Amino acid sequence: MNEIIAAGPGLSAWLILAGVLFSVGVYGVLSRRNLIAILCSVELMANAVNINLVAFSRFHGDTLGQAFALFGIALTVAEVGVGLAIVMLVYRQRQGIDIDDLHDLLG
Amino acid sequence: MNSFPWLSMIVFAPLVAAVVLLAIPTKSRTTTRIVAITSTLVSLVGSLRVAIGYLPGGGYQFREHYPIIESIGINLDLGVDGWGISLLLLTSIIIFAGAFASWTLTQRDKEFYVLLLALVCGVFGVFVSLDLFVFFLFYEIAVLPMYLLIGVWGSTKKVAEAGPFRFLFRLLDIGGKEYAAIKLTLMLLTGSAFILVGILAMYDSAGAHSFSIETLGRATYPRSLQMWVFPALWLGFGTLAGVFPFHTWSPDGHASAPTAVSMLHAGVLMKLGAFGVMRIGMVMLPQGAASWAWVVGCVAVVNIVYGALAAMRQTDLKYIVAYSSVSHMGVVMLGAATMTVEGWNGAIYQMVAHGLMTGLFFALVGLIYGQTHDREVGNMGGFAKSMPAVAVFFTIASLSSLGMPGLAGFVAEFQVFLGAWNGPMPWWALAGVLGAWLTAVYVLRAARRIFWGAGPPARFTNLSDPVGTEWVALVVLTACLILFGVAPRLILDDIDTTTVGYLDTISQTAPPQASAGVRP
Amino acid sequence: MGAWIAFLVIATVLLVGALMVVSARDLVHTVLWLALSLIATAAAYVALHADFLAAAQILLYTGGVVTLMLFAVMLTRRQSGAQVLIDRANGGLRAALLAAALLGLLVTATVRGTPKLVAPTFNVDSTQALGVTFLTRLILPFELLSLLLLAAMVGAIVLARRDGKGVKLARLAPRVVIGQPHDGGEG
Amino acid sequence: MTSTTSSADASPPPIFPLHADHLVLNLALIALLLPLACFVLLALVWPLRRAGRLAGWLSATVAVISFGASARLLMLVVGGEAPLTETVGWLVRDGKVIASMGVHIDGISASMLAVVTLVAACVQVYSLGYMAEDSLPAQGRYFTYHSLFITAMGGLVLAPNLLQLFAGWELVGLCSYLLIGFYWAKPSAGQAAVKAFWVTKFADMGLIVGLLALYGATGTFAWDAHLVGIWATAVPALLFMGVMGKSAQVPLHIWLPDAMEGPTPVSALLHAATMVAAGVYLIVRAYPLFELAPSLLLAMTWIGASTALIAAATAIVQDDIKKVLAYSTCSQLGYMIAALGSGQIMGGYFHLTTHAFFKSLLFLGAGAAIHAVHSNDIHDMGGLWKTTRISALLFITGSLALVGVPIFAGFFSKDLILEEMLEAGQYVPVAMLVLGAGLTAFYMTRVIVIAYFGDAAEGAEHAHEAPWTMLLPMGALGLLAVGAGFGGDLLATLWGQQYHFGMTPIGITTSVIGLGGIALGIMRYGTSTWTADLLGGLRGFILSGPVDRFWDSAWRQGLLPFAQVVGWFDRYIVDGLINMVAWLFIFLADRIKRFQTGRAQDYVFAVVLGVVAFIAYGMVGA
Repeated sequence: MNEIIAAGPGLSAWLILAGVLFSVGVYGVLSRRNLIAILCSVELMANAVNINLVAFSRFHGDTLGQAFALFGIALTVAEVGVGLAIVMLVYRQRQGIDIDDLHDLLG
Repeated sequence: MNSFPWLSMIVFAPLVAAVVLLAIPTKSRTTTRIVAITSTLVSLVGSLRVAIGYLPGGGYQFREHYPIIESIGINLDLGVDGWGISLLLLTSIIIFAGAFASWTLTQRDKEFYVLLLALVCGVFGVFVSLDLFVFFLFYEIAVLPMYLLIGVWGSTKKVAEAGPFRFLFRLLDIGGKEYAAIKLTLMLLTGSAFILVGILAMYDSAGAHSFSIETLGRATYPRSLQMWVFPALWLGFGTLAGVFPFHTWSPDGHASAPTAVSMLHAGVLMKLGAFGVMRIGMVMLPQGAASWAWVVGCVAVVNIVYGALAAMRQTDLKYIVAYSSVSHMGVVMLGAATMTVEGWNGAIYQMVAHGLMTGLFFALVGLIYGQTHDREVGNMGGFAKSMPAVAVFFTIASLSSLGMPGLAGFVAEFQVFLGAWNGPMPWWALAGVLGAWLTAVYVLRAARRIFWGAGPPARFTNLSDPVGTEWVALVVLTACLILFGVAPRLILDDIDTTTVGYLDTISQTAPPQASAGVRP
Repeated sequence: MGAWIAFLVIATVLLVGALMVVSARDLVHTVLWLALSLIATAAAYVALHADFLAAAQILLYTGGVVTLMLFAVMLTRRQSGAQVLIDRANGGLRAALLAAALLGLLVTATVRGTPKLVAPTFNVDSTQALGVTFLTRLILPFELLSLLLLAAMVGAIVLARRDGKGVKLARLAPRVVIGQPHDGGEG
Repeated sequence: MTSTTSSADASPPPIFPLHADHLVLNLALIALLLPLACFVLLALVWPLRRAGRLAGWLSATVAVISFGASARLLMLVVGGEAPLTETVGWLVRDGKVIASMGVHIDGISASMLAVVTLVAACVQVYSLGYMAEDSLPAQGRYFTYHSLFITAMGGLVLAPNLLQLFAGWELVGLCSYLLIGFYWAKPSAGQAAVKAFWVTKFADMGLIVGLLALYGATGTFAWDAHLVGIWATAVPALLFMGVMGKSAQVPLHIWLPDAMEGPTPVSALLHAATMVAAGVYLIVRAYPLFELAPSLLLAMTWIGASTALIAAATAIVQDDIKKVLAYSTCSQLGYMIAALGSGQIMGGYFHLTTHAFFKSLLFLGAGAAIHAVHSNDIHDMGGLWKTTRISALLFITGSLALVGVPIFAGFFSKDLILEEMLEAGQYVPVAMLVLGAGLTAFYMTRVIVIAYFGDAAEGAEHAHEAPWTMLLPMGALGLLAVGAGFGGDLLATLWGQQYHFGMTPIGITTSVIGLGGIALGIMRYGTSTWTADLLGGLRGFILSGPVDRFWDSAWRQGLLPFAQVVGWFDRYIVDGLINMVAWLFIFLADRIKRFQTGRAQDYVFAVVLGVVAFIAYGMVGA
């Protein structure tokens, strides 16, 4: 026990943290109704992934993981940009951004 | 000697024209038509050249070979025999006439011609392909444009709601052109699925890693395989040939389609089906064919009589002609089912004769409908007064369809009947003869009701005979009907050589069963 | 020991923030809790010796994304005339069960399958290493990334334009009506 | 794939042999192909056709030339030219010709060709006058059809095999259809035309199956093939079915009276002299097949005799002069068939020849009368004797020939038939025929008395005699109606048979009965005092048309409803089932569609569920 404490949080600790964060994000995506709130939840999931990458990078001693995480951040930012633009579009067309109102896929 | 790629020219001239039409940004109607007709003329000239240059003695001639995917043995392998020549000629004549018959089309005419030419490229391809995969590819090219051609340019017909399936009419919009288009496409594609399975089974069983029809034709397939692949091919191709009970796309489809499309579809496309059954199904799977011949023949007999009776009941001009196609394609299938020389000669000849005849019919119906905007026979009468030439051409087409000697239909039907009489079940011939009589009944009845009787009803006062380019289709088709009716040996000799060659091969690879033999 | 304390603090803040993100009823609060989570993530990066990432996280996310989100919330709060900032849960139980199942699997997998790695003790300047990586091994993806961002920017502008052209673009997809009889003629 | 056929088909098909030095062949080809050329010319060159008169003269000239060639040909054949057959291959099978086209010239075909072209020439010349009142394009069309008819009939007569005979047979049927429907604007004409076509085509089903059976048994279409077993009877029986349609034997005679809707000269040529006799000609031609089937021959005798009697009885009550003659034609064809059935081809054929002359004369005479009063009803013609004496005289000449008054043509041929049949021991049929002869005399007398000597009808008083174009051919035929009976020797020579005319009891009996019929007719219709209605009950029955009614109900209550049922079945059952398949898929899709709620979150849920499932599977599997 002391060894573990002495060694500090290991890889699995970070992975579990990321897993919990990811699951919370999934819960948010599935349960929120407001599009912006859903986007926020997606951000949580993306963060969880990035934490994973960085953690692996740290414990493997390879900066490549960090590079990927940076890519991930950039992609997420791009996604948020486009996503919010879509939200604005939806709002303009429908005067609301409740996802329950968006069921055009229903044939 | 035959270094010039005639067959490629025939096959791809329409395709090139289609691409050219897409590429040139013209809205000129005349330019569109000139490009289209030129390409069909190129194909026609090529077909004539091939027909004349074909040396007696049979076999595939005018060979061309271009590798496509060598690893699994797919090649663009072209060549014609006597059957191919006849059907090439038929196709090029019909499309030439059909291009003229669409001259007055106004709505999206460029797209129409593009699709029509793409379709005809597929038809040509089927008749000259010696590679089963390419054969199938061309087959699909020929079938698919029909969906758009009917769905966009077609016409709609009200069908009375009745019968046990009454509730379906609103749901499916039965009678609508979209209904006709989707029905035709779905039924034919379902057939294609059967064909594809059959082809792949043959490819697999032959184990030669080649789709070459000749290679596959030399292979011997186990009887068990033949016993299920042949029916699959028969159903698949047969759907296109209008085999009962999978013929119901034909009346609706042909009735809804615009003139040139009906001409091409009934005149040529249905032949693809029959050609497939004979060339792929019967020649390559002789044992399966011999075992199933009685079914094929009996169904063909049903087609003949049933189609004729159904035609008798129709009051819509296009439906009459469409059902007559069902009946006449039955004659083709009957000839095929006999597995005799006369029967097969007759079947191929009937394809040509019926193609010309029904092409003429639909061209005339298009002319009449173009002026009356009515297809109901009961509303017509006395048209001979205002459109005498149409009456004459219609009568000639009718006479060919009922088997009047001197016209192509007789040569074909008589040979089929001869084959049937000497085939496995002589009573087929009786049914065929009965069908010919029923044809006389409904077709002359229609002719009388349309053209004879006191002058045309008041609302049809402005009718007139064809003008200008409209004559071309009628004259060309009629001339061919008479020519092939008077001098059958123009093509019959080549057909006969090919038929005998195939039947010889069959009897060598698989001794025909006693019942299906060719009696002396 | 210190590392553990840092981890636990970071984890607690992060998870509390995340949970509030998915449960807060006020949208503004949601976004603010998200900001907290993102900052906590940056702290996690620091704890993992990824200083540059932490900086990028703060700048890009907390600075950029959260601001954008707030703008979006403000711009879209009017719904049929009334101000709506309240969000309700939607099939929460179903979502919770699925998330829990996912969590269970992830944790199980982590516990079962994670190799016991020990973080290297040598202290690399991760920022420098990252820069070298980007400009050597990953030069092409790096440039592509800028293209992607450009495309996203353009896309966002096109979509969100007020003059209606963007809307038109989005409406390009044809509406297909099947089964309607049209009486068309030929010829 | 290499061909394994013999080298026989390697050589190109021979070009039609036109030997410049072969007169017989050339004459036949002139008779056959000149009208064809005329037809093609008139059919294609529409200004010429629509010019009408010119087309008529051209066509008539060609017909006359054609007759000239045939006559010369006949003389050559009489002079001892050997039979000649020239053919080209038409259908092939396995490289070998199975059917050919060409000409076969012997005594039978040459004489028939002469008869056909003679009557055709007469009728065409006659038509120049008769049709003058029709519109010019209509006249052009009329003569175009006539040219086609001569070709078709010539092809039939000169056929070297039964297949070509059949082709000609169908083509003359086509001409009949076109000419009956010549006045297509009249609904009755249209109906009569299609009826004629349908009925004869119906009978032709037998003919074509007969050909198939013949081919199946022998591999050829030759009429002198040797058949054995059941085919020896079946093939000629099937052929005879076609004959019954074409030659209007009961019960397939119903189309012939209706066929009178066509112009009268058409009735004379097609429906009296030549086309309807094609059936008789077929039997004569194919007699080697028929004589192997004794039971069929017996049936033929009875059918022929019945037709002769029934048609004659029916003719008595007709008021339409053309219908009288039409039934008379049926009746006379019955004589021929009966004769052939008794094995007497000479008698049957002889009667065919004489009948062709006098019956076409009668029709042309009737045409002159109709032309004069513009009505077909004999009661509208009363007193024509006063105004149109020449044509009346010619009509009476024809009638006397038909009745079989001695010296006139019909006497010789009818006498020969009865004589031969009596020798063959066919007593009952002979009695029927003799009775028929009496009825013939009666109805012809009735027509003559009413139409020419009866109370003057209004239209008849202002009637004009026919123009010379009509009288000239009638005169020619009149001469033949008188004199053709003496041609028996010639005909017998041609056939290599013996024929000597001699007055026999049966001939005398028939003559007496014929004269009795005439006397009875004069008594019945000539004087109004004798009012007993001999045929009161019978008249009503015959006029109601029992045979016609039978076919009509078969058509209306049999075929048409059946076709309705089939059409309905196809549209609503077969197609319905196909549509049911479509419906089934739509139904299933509707059910499956419910999974697609259209809510993005549900889709995400499904995705996550899938991911969870994958991970779980991976863990369990690992």
